[in-house]
Amino acid sequence: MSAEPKIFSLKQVLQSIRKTIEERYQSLYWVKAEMHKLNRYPSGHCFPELLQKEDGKIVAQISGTIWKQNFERINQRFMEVVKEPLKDDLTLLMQIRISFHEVYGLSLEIVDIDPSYSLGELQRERLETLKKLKELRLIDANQQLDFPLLPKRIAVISAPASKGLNDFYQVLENNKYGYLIERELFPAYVQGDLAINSIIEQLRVLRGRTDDFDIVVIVRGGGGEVGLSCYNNFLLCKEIADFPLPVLTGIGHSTNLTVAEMIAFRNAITPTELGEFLIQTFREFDLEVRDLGERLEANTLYFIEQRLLELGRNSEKLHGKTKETLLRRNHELEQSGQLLRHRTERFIADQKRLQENYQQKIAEKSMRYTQTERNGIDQILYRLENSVEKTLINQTRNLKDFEQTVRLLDPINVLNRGYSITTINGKIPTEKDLKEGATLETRTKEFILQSTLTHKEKRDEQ
Amino acid sequence: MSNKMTYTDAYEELQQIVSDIEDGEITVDVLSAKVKRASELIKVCKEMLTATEVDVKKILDDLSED
Amino acid sequence: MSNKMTYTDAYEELQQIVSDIEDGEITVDVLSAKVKRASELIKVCKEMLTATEVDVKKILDDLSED
Amino acid sequence: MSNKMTYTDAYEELQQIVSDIEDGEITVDVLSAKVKRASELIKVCKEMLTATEVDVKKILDDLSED
Amino acid sequence: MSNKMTYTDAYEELQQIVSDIEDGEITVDVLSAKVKRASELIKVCKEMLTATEVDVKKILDDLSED
Amino acid sequence: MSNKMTYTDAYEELQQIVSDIEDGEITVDVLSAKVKRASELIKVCKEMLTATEVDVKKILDDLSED
Amino acid sequence: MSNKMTYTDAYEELQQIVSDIEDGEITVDVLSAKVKRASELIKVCKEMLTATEVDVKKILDDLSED
Repeated sequence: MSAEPKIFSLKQVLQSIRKTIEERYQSLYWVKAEMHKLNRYPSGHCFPELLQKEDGKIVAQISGTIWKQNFERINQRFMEVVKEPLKDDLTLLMQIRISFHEVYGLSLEIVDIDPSYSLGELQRERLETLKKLKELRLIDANQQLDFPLLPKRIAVISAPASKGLNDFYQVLENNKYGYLIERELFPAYVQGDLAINSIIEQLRVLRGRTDDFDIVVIVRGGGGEVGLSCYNNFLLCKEIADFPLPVLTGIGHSTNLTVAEMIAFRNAITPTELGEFLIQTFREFDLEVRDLGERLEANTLYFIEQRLLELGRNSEKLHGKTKETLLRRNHELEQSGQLLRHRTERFIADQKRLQENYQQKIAEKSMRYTQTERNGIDQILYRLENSVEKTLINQTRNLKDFEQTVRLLDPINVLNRGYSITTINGKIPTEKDLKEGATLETRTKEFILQSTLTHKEKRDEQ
Repeated sequence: MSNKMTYTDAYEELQQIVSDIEDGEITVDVLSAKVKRASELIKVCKEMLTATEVDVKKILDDLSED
Repeated sequence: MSNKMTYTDAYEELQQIVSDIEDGEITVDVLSAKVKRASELIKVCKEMLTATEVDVKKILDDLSED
Repeated sequence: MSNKMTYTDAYEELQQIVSDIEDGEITVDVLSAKVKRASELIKVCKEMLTATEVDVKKILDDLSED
Repeated sequence: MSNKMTYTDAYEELQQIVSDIEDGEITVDVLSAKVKRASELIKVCKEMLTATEVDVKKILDDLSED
Repeated sequence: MSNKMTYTDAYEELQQIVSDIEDGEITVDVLSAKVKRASELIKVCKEMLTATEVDVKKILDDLSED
Repeated sequence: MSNKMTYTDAYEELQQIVSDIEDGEITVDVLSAKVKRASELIKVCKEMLTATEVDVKKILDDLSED
């Protein structure tokens, strides 16, 4: 069975959608999203594009609405807290109401923005930039450069005709010493989002002209505390850190240091102070050169004076030592004279003593000699006496021997002891004399007996 | 060394001469010459403060030729 | 004495003579000659110093006037 | 004694004599002669010293006056 | 005894005599004569010594006076 | 005994006599005579010794007195 | 017996006699005579010896007394 389809008017449909959405989304919601474009209209209303990216791709997108009265309130608070105006490309925490309009379609009506969240976001960007610079080892790259002896030629990056630039030039030109600092202006935005690329662009220009300049200064002044978050931008900071000449900043604000100021070769609080610093550099060099001049003069004269004193000392020494030498030689001669006298005297004394010795020796030797002779004589006398005595004793003994022998042989002595002597014809008989009938004469002590031999026999024992 | 003398070269040479004289590390024979050179270097250093870069370079070039 | 002699040479010869006399390494026979030589060297050195001083003063005065 | 004799020669001969006398290396016969010679040498040396002294004094005085 | 005799000759003869007496190389018959000779030699030596002493003293005194 | 006899002669004769007696070469008949001679020789030697001593002493005393 | 007989003669005769006796070549009568002679000779010798001894003693004593 077919029925005629029910036909709704567009308005009916959209009213139904609106009713449904209004019933479904009655509360206010907090939404985090990137505000791609603020799209403020002359009427004062803003119709920002909100979106969410994942890996660089847009994954959600919708239009927003900020009514004029809301915008003024939100922006004022935002400026107070974040020191930046609401602008494109900020990630925001927004309070929204979902609204659908039959004519304008679906939109998120932004009723409030939490500035604290954005402040945190900015802080996060600052930390992110520092972290990346650290990873690239660029954090103190510019500070490691040598500062020129004199920052004679400076490239000034600044907004033309700005108060900061004017202050800076005033300081350089009005120095009372007449120092000349040559400079060339490289115009750029120095605050707000435009500053990032503007400054980077000029720095890139300057990279081609590093021989013409000693340093680069970035000067901003009179802009209050607003629009400085660009100086936390990683690309800008990297360009500064990596720049081959020292980059000095004089941005003129009193809040937390931006990353650019931290990694610049030097940061001055104001352009005036930066100018004064440069003049001071000249002044120091000036004083140093003056000091060198004074030292040159003083030490040159001192050097000559010292040489004169040295000569004087040598001259005195020459005097003294020569005199000393002559005195010493003279003394040597005196000593030689004395030595000559002393030794000559001793020589003579020695000779005299030798003579005395000889005199004494002769006396002693003569005496000993005669004494020896005397002893010899005495010795001979002794021998004489001895030998005479021995001779006499010998003779006496010989005579006694003779006497003894004679007495023993005397026949009388034999007879006296009872023996007798028998003889034949007066002789001691021999074998042939002893014949029977021979006459024997026998003598005794008192008698002479005559007898005749009758018998004879041999004695056995013979 | 390039025959173009730089600010730093001039200043360092000046410092060296003054320090040599101070330390007595020169002889009488070269004293005049050294003082003369130092005096020229002082002059150029003073010029550096007030003259233009171009003028100073010219003086430095003259000094380099010595 | 040659004009070509440097202050350094003159001064060293002077010191050598003074030191020789000091060490007694000079005989009486040559003492006069050595002292004479030393005295001449002292004179030469003084003259050189004086000349240098005049020179140097002029350079320094010029410098101060600038 | 020859005028050509140097102080050094004279002094050395003198010392030799003194040393010979000390060592007993001379006889009584030559003692007088040796002592005489030594005494002459001393005189010669003294004269030379005096002459040198005068000489040196003059040189040094001249130097001081300058 | 000849005046030409030197101290050295006298001294050596004296030494010989003393040594001969000491070694018993003389007889009693010549002892007196030898001692006499020695005594004369000693006298001669002493005289020579005295003469030399006087001589030398004069030379040395002359030297000291200068 | 002759005065001309020397000590040496006397001493030698004396020694000969004593030596003869010692060797038994002397008969009793001449013994007295020999002993007498020896005794005279001893006396002579002793006298000569004494005389020499006196002599020598005198000579030396004379020397010392000088 | 003659007084002219020397000790030596007497002694030699005595020796001869003793030798003869000892050889026993003589008769008893001769023996007796010989013994008698020997006894006389011994006596003579003894007397001479004693005389000599006295003599010699005197001489030596005289010598010692000196």
